[in-house]
Amino acid sequence: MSEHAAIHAEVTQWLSQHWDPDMDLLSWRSLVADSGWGAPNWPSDYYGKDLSPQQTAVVEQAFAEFGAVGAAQSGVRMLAAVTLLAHGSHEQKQKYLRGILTGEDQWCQLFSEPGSGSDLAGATTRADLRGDQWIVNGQKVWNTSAHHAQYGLLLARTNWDAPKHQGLTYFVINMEQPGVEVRQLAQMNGHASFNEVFMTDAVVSREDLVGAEGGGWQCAMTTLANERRSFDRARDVAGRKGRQGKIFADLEAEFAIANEPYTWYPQRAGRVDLVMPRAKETGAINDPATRQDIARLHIMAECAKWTGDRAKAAAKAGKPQGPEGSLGKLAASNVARLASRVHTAISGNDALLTGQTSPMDGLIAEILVSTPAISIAGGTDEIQKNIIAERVLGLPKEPRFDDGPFRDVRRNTQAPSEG
Amino acid sequence: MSEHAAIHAEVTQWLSQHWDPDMDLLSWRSLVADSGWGAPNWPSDYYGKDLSPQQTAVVEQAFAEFGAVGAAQSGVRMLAAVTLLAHGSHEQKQKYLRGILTGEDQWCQLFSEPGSGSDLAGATTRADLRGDQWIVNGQKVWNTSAHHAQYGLLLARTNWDAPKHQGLTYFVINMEQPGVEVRQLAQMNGHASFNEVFMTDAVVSREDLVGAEGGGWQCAMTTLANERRSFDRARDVAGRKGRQGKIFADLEAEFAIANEPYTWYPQRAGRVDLVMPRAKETGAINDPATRQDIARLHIMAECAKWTGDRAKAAAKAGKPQGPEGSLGKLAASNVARLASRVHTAISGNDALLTGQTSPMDGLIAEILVSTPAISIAGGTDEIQKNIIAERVLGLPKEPRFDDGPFRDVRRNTQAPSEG
Amino acid sequence: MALAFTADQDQFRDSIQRFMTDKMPTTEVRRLMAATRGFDDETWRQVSDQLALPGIHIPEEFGGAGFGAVELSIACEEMGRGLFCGPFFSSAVLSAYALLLTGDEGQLDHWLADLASGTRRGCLAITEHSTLWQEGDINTLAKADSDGQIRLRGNKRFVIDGQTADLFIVAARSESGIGLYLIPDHDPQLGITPLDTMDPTRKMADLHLDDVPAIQLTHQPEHLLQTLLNVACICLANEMVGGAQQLLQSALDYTQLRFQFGRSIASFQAIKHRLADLLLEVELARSAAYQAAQTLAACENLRSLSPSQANKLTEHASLAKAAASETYLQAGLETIQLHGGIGFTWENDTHLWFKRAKSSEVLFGSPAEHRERMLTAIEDAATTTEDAA
Amino acid sequence: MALAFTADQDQFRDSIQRFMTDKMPTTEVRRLMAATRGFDDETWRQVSDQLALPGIHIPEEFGGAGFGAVELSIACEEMGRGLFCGPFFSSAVLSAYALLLTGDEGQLDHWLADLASGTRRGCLAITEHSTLWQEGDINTLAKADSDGQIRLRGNKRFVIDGQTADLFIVAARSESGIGLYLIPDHDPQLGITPLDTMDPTRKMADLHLDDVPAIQLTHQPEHLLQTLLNVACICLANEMVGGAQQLLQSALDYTQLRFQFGRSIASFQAIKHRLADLLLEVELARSAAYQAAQTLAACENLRSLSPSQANKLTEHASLAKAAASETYLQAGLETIQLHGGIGFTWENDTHLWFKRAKSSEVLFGSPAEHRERMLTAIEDAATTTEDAA
Repeated sequence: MSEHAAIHAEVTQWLSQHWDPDMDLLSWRSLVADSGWGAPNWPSDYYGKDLSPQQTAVVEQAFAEFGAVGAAQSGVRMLAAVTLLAHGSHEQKQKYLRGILTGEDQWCQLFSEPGSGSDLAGATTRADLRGDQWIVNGQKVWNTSAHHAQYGLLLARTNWDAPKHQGLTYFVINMEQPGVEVRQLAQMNGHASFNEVFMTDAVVSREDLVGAEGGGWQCAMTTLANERRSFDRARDVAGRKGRQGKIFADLEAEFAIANEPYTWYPQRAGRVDLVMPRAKETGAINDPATRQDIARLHIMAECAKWTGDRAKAAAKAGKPQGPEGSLGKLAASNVARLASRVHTAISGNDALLTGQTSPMDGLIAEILVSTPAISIAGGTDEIQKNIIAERVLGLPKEPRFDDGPFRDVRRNTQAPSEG
Repeated sequence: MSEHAAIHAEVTQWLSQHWDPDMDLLSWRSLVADSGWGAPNWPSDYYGKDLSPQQTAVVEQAFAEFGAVGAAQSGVRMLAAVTLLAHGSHEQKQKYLRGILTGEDQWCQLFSEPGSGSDLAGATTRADLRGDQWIVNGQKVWNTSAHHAQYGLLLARTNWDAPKHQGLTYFVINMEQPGVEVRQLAQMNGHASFNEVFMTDAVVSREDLVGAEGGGWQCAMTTLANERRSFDRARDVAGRKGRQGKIFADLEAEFAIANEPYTWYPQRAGRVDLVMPRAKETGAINDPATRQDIARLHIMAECAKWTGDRAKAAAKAGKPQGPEGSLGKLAASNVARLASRVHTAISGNDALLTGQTSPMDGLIAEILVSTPAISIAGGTDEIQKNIIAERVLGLPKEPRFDDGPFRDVRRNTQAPSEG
Repeated sequence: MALAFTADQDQFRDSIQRFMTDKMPTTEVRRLMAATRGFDDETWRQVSDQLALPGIHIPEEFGGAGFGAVELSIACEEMGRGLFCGPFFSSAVLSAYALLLTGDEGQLDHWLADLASGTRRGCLAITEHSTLWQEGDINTLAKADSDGQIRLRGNKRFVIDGQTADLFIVAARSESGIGLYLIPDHDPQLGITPLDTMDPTRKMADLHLDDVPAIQLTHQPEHLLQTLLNVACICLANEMVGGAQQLLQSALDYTQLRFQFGRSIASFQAIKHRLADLLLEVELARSAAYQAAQTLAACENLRSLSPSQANKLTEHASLAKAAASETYLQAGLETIQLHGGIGFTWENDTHLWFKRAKSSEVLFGSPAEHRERMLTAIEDAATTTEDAA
Repeated sequence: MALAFTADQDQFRDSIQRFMTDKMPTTEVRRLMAATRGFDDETWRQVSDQLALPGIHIPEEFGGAGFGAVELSIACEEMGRGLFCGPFFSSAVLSAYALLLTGDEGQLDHWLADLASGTRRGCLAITEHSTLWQEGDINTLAKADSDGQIRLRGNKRFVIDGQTADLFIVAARSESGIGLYLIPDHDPQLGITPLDTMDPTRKMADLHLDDVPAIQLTHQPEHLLQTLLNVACICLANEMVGGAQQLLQSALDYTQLRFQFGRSIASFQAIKHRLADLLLEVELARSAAYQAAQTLAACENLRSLSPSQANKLTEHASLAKAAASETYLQAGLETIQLHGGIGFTWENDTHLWFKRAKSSEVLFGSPAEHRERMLTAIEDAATTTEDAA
């Protein structure tokens, strides 16, 4: 019997011995974590089994077929694990990885700042070594789920004389301390998906410095490189909804919390799916001018979808990635912007309504006040176009004005004064 | 009797003594030039009468009322005169100004080069002093009426170690010499409004250096500053068409030649005036989607017109110029681009036809192949937007990469090798 | 037609700007938009007494300042720039013009003076389904009951400031056609439902009229509803241009202040060019709004417009409405985008203008509807001149 | 549906690219477009014999290579990229599909093989007034004369390569409805008027049929003209995408080569962003063209399409035509603009593609017409599925 079949059998055997949907989620995941089946691709010293990605896929397959819940993986947790496994010390791995797999600990990312959005490496949150402790001062922003996180992945400046990328250091910070204040950040569409985090003489022990002092940028790159993947995981979890047993109830509760910041994302994308139904409902489908706009939107949305399909097909056929792979985000911005226009044309005055008498319970209005976010969040259209122009088309890079010692780089003033 | 009335009387008196519509144009203009009434605002040493602009307006008024033809002024001639009056030597003024007023001499402008279009100061046509002569080598382009000009206003580089603006010198070059070859430059719309001028060891005498060596940029600025005004003159001439007498026949002939390069300019601007008639003629006016485009065009064109009116009204009321004064060219590009689309939508397949069966004798097709020029000629939209952003909105200038010695500035390779 | 303002008009504008800066900072806008009432009585009193704005365009004989449509449009532009929260547009623009068009001497003496002084706040109720105020869309009925009292029955939608007005002017149908009717005050038969909209800076309400006693306004001039719509569009267009200008200014300020990669983001050419494009948009829309105001000002008697006057007024009103709507929305989108993440937050002020842009876009008809309306007016003008020839 | 090409298809594309680079440089394009005939017999022979392109999609039993719509669309794309001058589109695409749709065994044996081998060059004459090939637009009549010979009478417009074809397929009306008729060769009754157009790289002619004897093509499948229009639009869309790609490439090459102010103009951010936008445009249109070709390839029998197949084919054909038209035009305008003055000259090659873009934009219907046609197809699909349910 093949090696994969053997692994599949071993996992299934283990599950049949231990799986009990009436356990609470935490106890079950503790079992899973300690068994090594929760992250089989991790090293055996750290809750793993040194398995290859292919073998790991077999394990996940076995869990899925058995209908059993795996380790906690969704969200920033995974980013923390991947980064710690790549750059963390032995002690850090021992201290943090288990709580990640069991789901006991929530993590958040503390990278972006009011003064450094597109320019992440321009962070001015400072960490100064006083005796055995790093003292952190500064403000971070766009921190999803920071309001119920135990730990934060912190990017802070420890050297103001080095060039911007070399002066940053990566820390694990305990969010539950007096020096750390988390405030929810309300958006123009009424939701609050993000937080601001204010650090005033917050304390980080020397042991929680990840990687090398001044090596923070490399660690941050590892974190960001895995961002997309982690959200795919979140969807997997969603796939398991609706099953019976306490464990699934716990799982749904966990997922509901994890997903809460994202409920308006479909509206942010423009809800192209609602255009034809609304057009028929309102009769706008009979207006020739509106029909042209509806058609334009349909064309743009279909072309964007097919462009993504081409990228997938090329990857599947083992071809080198063409430009089609880098255009999705920009296309999505254009689609959402046009969709917002079309929904406005279709609903007219009613598009403004948010109360009981409003169409689709205010959903249309939510589209209009949410679409402006899609061309900003996760990299503005401007940054996307720079990337496409420079990396895909190979055009010259922007001239640099921020090399040399960071303390001499012109920047926004809302950052704390330099030491 | 007021001073202005006196001038008016004096001019009218002079005209009643000398004016004869059956004279040939040249003889008449020679009379006018020598009388000083041809350019009364010029110094009395040089065919003028030292009159003020207001007084000069009275003279022109008197000529107009009398129905008499004035001195030759249209086109590049006037630019030459203004530049020579401002920067030329006594000998140059004596030598060239009369031929300008009589119309004996045609002039052309030799500024732009294949390698320096938007970047005029990047000219690489070189002039080297050999004994008493400047030897000129290089290529110029976009030279209107160079193919029948006696003299050229030449901008050439005489110093390759100075920064780009300081290494240029301004010359008068005799176009009728073996070293100068003029080729007409055909456009994508079939017209040929411009020339290329190739100079191979062309000769310019030391006396024909205008202003100071290395002072060419200032002279060129004087020339360009007067460009618009000269074309207004051209229109004045047009106003006098259709009168009887040899002199008017000569005048019309002269104007026909002068105007020949510009016959397609109305099509370049999109012929908004033809949109409604064509839409009714074709029935496109009944198509709701096309109506939206026609309306969009009407709105854009009216707004552009009114924006110009606001600028004029503000100037008339003696108010400081607002942004409305700097937007006309950019607006005209947008109008022409949209007009071309609308004409295409209105005429459909027929828009392509250029033969006998074509709508309006190929005029519609000419619009489609001419509008692309309007956002390029006389300063591209990109340059316009830089100017608006930097001078009107006060935004930061582009970082410079072309200061320092010109020989070290990166540039196009089609330029002749440096000395 | 003079497209430059006089020194007096410039001074008038400055005085409003000073007032807005002083009395209507966004802190105040946020306070008022959060309240159901939506405006501050003291501020309204000052607008009425110090600036005399509600009567700026109303003849002196009826207690106004006796200026014209140009001065009114200046006021609208500055209120749009500062997001003025108050019943100016509903009362001074819509209701006052409705009375001017339809009231007889007595009615003007009685009611218009109150609007001019700001002591009463009128609202205008016309829209039922279509937003272009077509006569065929008016199904509210005006009937005299047994004792000769006229009563109104029907429903009106999107009535600006309907929830706080104390004078209601309603379009209704009777045997003699479409006319305007005045409800002098609140009435048990008058149901008022405030609307929740995405733009809390402009309050709107639905009206339910259940045999509400009303006074018929005497005159029913030709083109009544279309002339009112033209006035509404012209004043709104000027308000929108003010808002677009404010957005452009804040985009210019922020991009020059904001440093990324060691340089202000306003130094990036792509952003410079987009700001240049936006300036062009705003100046073009401004020209349309100013021209439309001039065209309105040139109509010496709105009650009897010549066919060519009526067509030109409609052409320019719809042109200005369409142009200003597209520009204001574009300015809103660009300004949010150029602010980046912060521009999408509630604490940043940009969304206040963006939402006003969205609500203005669809109010009184969409840009597409007004492009069509404009073109029809142009065609009508052509045919009438042909008939004349 | 696989949106990636096989290794064979990539090789096939390379071979055409090599041929075009070798045989169709712009010097040759300029030579041929200046001649009335518009193509070179030797080059056409090589396209037919070496590459076997005219029969690429024709079943082997009729002398073709037996490949499908995807291979055909690859050929169209590469010919669009290189501005191929020759009767490929008129003969191999339009005429061959016309025969495939309507010919009986004998007719296919007789005529299709000649088109596959390139020994005959067919043209397709359908358009009279509307460009969307509506049956109601066909007024050319097919009547049998006294001795039973069918004769065609009417006028056809914008017939691609009509002046050089030696086989004419004409849509005409008879008692039995709209069918296709074949004129095997030139005929004194057949008047051919070459058209002067702004795009000399694609020759077109008007036909005047004055009782021209013709052969009736046997079959009249449902959706005949609409299916032909769909094929035409899908192949043209792929041709346009090839042209747009060529324009984008030349814009990229030129802006990186061109130095102003001491830097390549491709280093200016405003230009970088516009090139990024143009890349997006081109890739989106490419996806539409490729998808439409896949949809065509998925129709196993074009003579009997299910309602859902017919609707999907129409939806994707019109979608691709509209998307590619807008993109090709945009690419032409941007590429001229980014070349500056030189881009407007005759000696610069950009205008060759720009003019092809303009002529392709209106050929077989405008983008607006195809957006409407696409939406109608979507609605029809919805209703038919509802009926099914």
